[in-house]
Amino acid sequence: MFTIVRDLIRYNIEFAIGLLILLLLIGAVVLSFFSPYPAADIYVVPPDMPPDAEFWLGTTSRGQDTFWQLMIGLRNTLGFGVGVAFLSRILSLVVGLTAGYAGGRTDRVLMAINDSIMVIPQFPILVLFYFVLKDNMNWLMLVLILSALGWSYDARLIRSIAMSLRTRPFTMQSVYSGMSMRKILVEEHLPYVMPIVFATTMNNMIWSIGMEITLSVLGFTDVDTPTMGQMIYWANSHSALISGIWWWVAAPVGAIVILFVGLFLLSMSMNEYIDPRSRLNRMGN
Amino acid sequence: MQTEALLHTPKAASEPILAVENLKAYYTTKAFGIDRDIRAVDDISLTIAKGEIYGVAGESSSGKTSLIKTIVGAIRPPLHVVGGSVCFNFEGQAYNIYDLGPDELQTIRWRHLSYIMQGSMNVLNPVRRIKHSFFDFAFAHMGLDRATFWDKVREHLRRLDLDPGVLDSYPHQLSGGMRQRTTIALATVCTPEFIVADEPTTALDVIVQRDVLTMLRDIQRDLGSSFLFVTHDMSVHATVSDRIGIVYAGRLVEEADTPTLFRGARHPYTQHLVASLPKIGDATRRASLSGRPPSLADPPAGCRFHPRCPLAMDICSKQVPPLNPLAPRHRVACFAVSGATS
Amino acid sequence: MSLLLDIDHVGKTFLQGGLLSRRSIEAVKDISLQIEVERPEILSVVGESGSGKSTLAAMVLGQQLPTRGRVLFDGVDVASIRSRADRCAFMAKVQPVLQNPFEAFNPLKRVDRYLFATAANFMTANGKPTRQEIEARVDRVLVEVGLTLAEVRGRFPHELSGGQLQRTAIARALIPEPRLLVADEPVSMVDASLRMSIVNLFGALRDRLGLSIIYITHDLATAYYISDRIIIMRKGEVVERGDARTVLDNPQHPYSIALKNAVLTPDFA
Amino acid sequence: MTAYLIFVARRFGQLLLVVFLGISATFFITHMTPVDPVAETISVITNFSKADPEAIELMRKTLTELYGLQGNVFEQYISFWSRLLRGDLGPSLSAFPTPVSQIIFRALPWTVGLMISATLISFLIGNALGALAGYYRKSRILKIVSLGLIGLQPIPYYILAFILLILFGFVWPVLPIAGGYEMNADLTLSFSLVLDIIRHSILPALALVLVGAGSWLTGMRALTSNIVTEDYVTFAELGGVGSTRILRSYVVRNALVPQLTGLAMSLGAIFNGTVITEIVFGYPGIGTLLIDAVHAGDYSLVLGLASLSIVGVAIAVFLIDILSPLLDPRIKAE
Repeated sequence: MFTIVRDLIRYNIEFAIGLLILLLLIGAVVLSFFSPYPAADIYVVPPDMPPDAEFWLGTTSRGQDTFWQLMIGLRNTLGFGVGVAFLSRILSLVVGLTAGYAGGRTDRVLMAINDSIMVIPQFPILVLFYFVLKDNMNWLMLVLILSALGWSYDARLIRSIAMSLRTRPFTMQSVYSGMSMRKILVEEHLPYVMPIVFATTMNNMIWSIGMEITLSVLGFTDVDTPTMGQMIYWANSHSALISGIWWWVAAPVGAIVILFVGLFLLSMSMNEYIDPRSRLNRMGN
Repeated sequence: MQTEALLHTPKAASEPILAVENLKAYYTTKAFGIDRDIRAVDDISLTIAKGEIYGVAGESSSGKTSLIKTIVGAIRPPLHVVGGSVCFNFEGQAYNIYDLGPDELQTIRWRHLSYIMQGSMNVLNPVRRIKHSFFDFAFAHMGLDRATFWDKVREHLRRLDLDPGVLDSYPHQLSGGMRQRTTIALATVCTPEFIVADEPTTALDVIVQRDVLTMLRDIQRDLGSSFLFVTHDMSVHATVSDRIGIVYAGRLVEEADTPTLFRGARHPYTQHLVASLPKIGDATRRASLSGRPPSLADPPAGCRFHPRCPLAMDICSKQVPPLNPLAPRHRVACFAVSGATS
Repeated sequence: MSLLLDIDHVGKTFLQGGLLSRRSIEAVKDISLQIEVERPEILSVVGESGSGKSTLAAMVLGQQLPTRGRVLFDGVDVASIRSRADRCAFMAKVQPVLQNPFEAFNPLKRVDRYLFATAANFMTANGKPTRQEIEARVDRVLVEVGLTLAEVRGRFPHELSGGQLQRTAIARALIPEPRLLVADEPVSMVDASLRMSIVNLFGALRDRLGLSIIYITHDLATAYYISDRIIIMRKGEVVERGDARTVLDNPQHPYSIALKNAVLTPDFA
Repeated sequence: MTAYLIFVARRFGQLLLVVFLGISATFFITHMTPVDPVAETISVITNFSKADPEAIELMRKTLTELYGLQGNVFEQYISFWSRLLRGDLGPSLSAFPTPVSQIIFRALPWTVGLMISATLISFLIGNALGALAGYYRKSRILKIVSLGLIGLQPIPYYILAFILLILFGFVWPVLPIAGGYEMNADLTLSFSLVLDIIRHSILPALALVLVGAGSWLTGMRALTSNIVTEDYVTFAELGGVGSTRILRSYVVRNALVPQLTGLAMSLGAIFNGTVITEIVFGYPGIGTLLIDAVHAGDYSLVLGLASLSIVGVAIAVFLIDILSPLLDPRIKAE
């Protein structure tokens, strides 16, 4: 594992840049715990100050230091992505490995559900959730909802690998060695899907953070947990661009673009590492 | 002795259609900083006469597929030619494969030099009817108008006992044998002078295999083409090839006319290959070789067969035995046979 | 006379397609075949692709259930196996030998893992086996196939040759002390120089251990070389059966004759 | 042919399942929450005007009936379905008493038009560039173009649309950044109206194409470099078939089937993107309507929009799904 990472850093420039960005972001997360101001407090600094030596990224119209808002926002946004990725990975592994190995009716039922979740448009559903939950919509709730929506595509990928693993002769060797199904799935098949799991983690984070940002910008999430999207939401509601407070918008938008490029570079280099063959051609049954 | 050999194989007298000299082709992989050379074709020289069927035999990963890929100029990275030459002689004109530009190569393909791939599912484009393949492959090379072209194609198919109706089929609608026969028809429709066949019957059932081999022999008789015929199966070689070269770990270790090779092979590896063939009607015990074929990335020094060789001597692990002529049309690379002079 | 394996009028029909065009394909039609306990033998099942020979093997291994007739092993109907315990008891007596030795082991795992797992899962007659008992058994079966534990221990599949891998796979199959091996094309992917060593090993196992082997192959020559009895299959049916040498020296059925005639024999003597 | 009918039947079953699961989900999301839509609605209305308790009671009764909220959850579920099948989504609250269906169908053409044109453009551009980039691996121009498009691909629709909005709204204001047509446009069909509509759709479509093309490009490039190693391509190359012919008839032709399947599978995501982009540019489609409905607390409109999105996307997926195997003779025959 360590040597893989080392080789990737050394010989894959995309991976190296992606990793560097990720490390910077983790640095920001650590830094956020040293914020001199509580995240939700307003009018702690003079409002509408442009970036200078004291306020590196200026201050907002709400009297908050943009830099510290950004650090705390990054923490919450990243935490959100990791949470969704973790939960949805578990779901997709369980469904994908089981469907692929068991085949037959189990597979058909699981995949029918899987495909339905895959094509259902998520945004209206999320808006509906917000519409009925209103103030009950909090950070954890959104993690759970997005996890429940975000596993199907990857479950199908994992299933296609599991299906080919099932027909590999070594699976029969394991069966006739008296291994149980659980042992075969966890010890024999799981190592083959782990690279895919890592690569899809990045894609999943790109997706879930994107959704979260969109929802927060629209004000459809918990307004009390500052995230990247939240910053843009407040900036918009104070017409920051029109009143020339450009740094209030530029800081989160810039951070988001860097975050996404970093995640994407990681996912791309991992995909390349696993297998240059396409993922799509494994999906068409 | 020389006259006798000539008498048995008059083809040898005519000038060679293919001359391969000191050909070397390696796979160079640079995955994550580790450079590896896999010497798939290592210093191979051979000539093939007009109208001859030359068989190349060897086990899996002996480099025989790389050899023919290099000969027909179908190499892609990471495989690349390190040295040597491949020279064809078509209609009195010499074509050195690795001196030709892509356009020139294009013009000799199919017209003069064609190729039959392994009898796998995937040789014909799965989403188009077979007639489109015939058109794509042959129309430009034949220089005929459409009507005459299709007449020619149909006539060719009929001559090979194939229903011209196959033209309107998709590949998946044909059985494995039919698909392979169609591929062979496609490869021979331009009456090429040189045909390379790579394991053309490997995936086929025995009865179908017999038909396909008969078809290939008939084509060779009708067209007078030369064949480079590659398979691991010695009994197929016995049936088809005029002359056989045995490849072991990227090197040619013995070469002789087929009867000579089966009756009087001299290289211990060839001897073993011939002796281990089981036959119906003969249940005497067949011995097997110990050890394993060497890795081409890290082959043993000297003769690559020496770790498994019953006749291995000191020198075998130190020097590479040259491929010496033992008799006319019989070359062997073995110190135990040709003596330890280098 | 007790029967080790009793294939009793077995047929297997596959359904293809869905609701609208259900098409059935009879892969195996009414085949009967017995192997006696007292007379271990190598039984060759010969046929071309689509002859149903692999389906027959899968039914003997209990991987597929017959749609007609019964497969009895030691008097127990294979179709009656439900629980994991029954399944293990069955697998202890019937073991497979796979076609491609390079694919037979997980390339990410060490080869000995399968040997030890098999020993741990099947040597349960006197409770849980100790580490020593397991290693002793594994070493014994490896010696049986011409290897030693020292050669195999800690090795990954890519570190072993095709012949070694196939021997290791056979050794693993021997650990539960089975009565029957089902080998589906065990040498078709093995190089010629190693092929005969596997075939010879089958003969040795029959003679030394009294093991019966069902040898599924398309290769008449090795079938002639090693087997005691032979059945020749075509489109799910047995067209000819009997003593291997007798049948192949002088086949009677037109298909058997065609098959034998299609075999290429290098004859330059 | 029968194999194809079976395929269509199976996909139709999948369509029904998606619709069933999706609609049920929207129903249960809205009904399993502590929020009472009737009370919510009443509170929204009474915000503006004080009403006497009797009127409120009457309002409560009427609303309960309108929303199909009589009886227990099961009865409500049945009545929900029966009204939905009749196309009756109830009256809109914010535009009372206009039926929700009428409001939605007014917005629908905008969304469908934007989505279809943007998807077609990005699918064509992405696949064409992907095939070229996968086949001519050494071309520097192709490498740079692909890198650019691939780099844009991970950026969320909202952010990219927002960046375009800033660029073309503040930095270089050449294109309209809001609405589907000029505020006071004459809405009779004329050349200038069409031109106006196209001008207004450029930015939203551009956002969708910039994000979408990259993913088709990556998929197609990977498929192409995969197919290039297939035996039938090698064989064609050895047969002296020209490279443009190989790229078109051998490579792209074989890659299209999985790409179309991919299109069907990502329609839901594309719809999300369209809706989100509409919101940024105030485009008069489903997305803007949805946001307005949420802000207005229009319960029946939000529910109607969610249900309709699910049905609409599912039908579109079904249509693409049943078309894609027509490119593959292996499914048609047998």
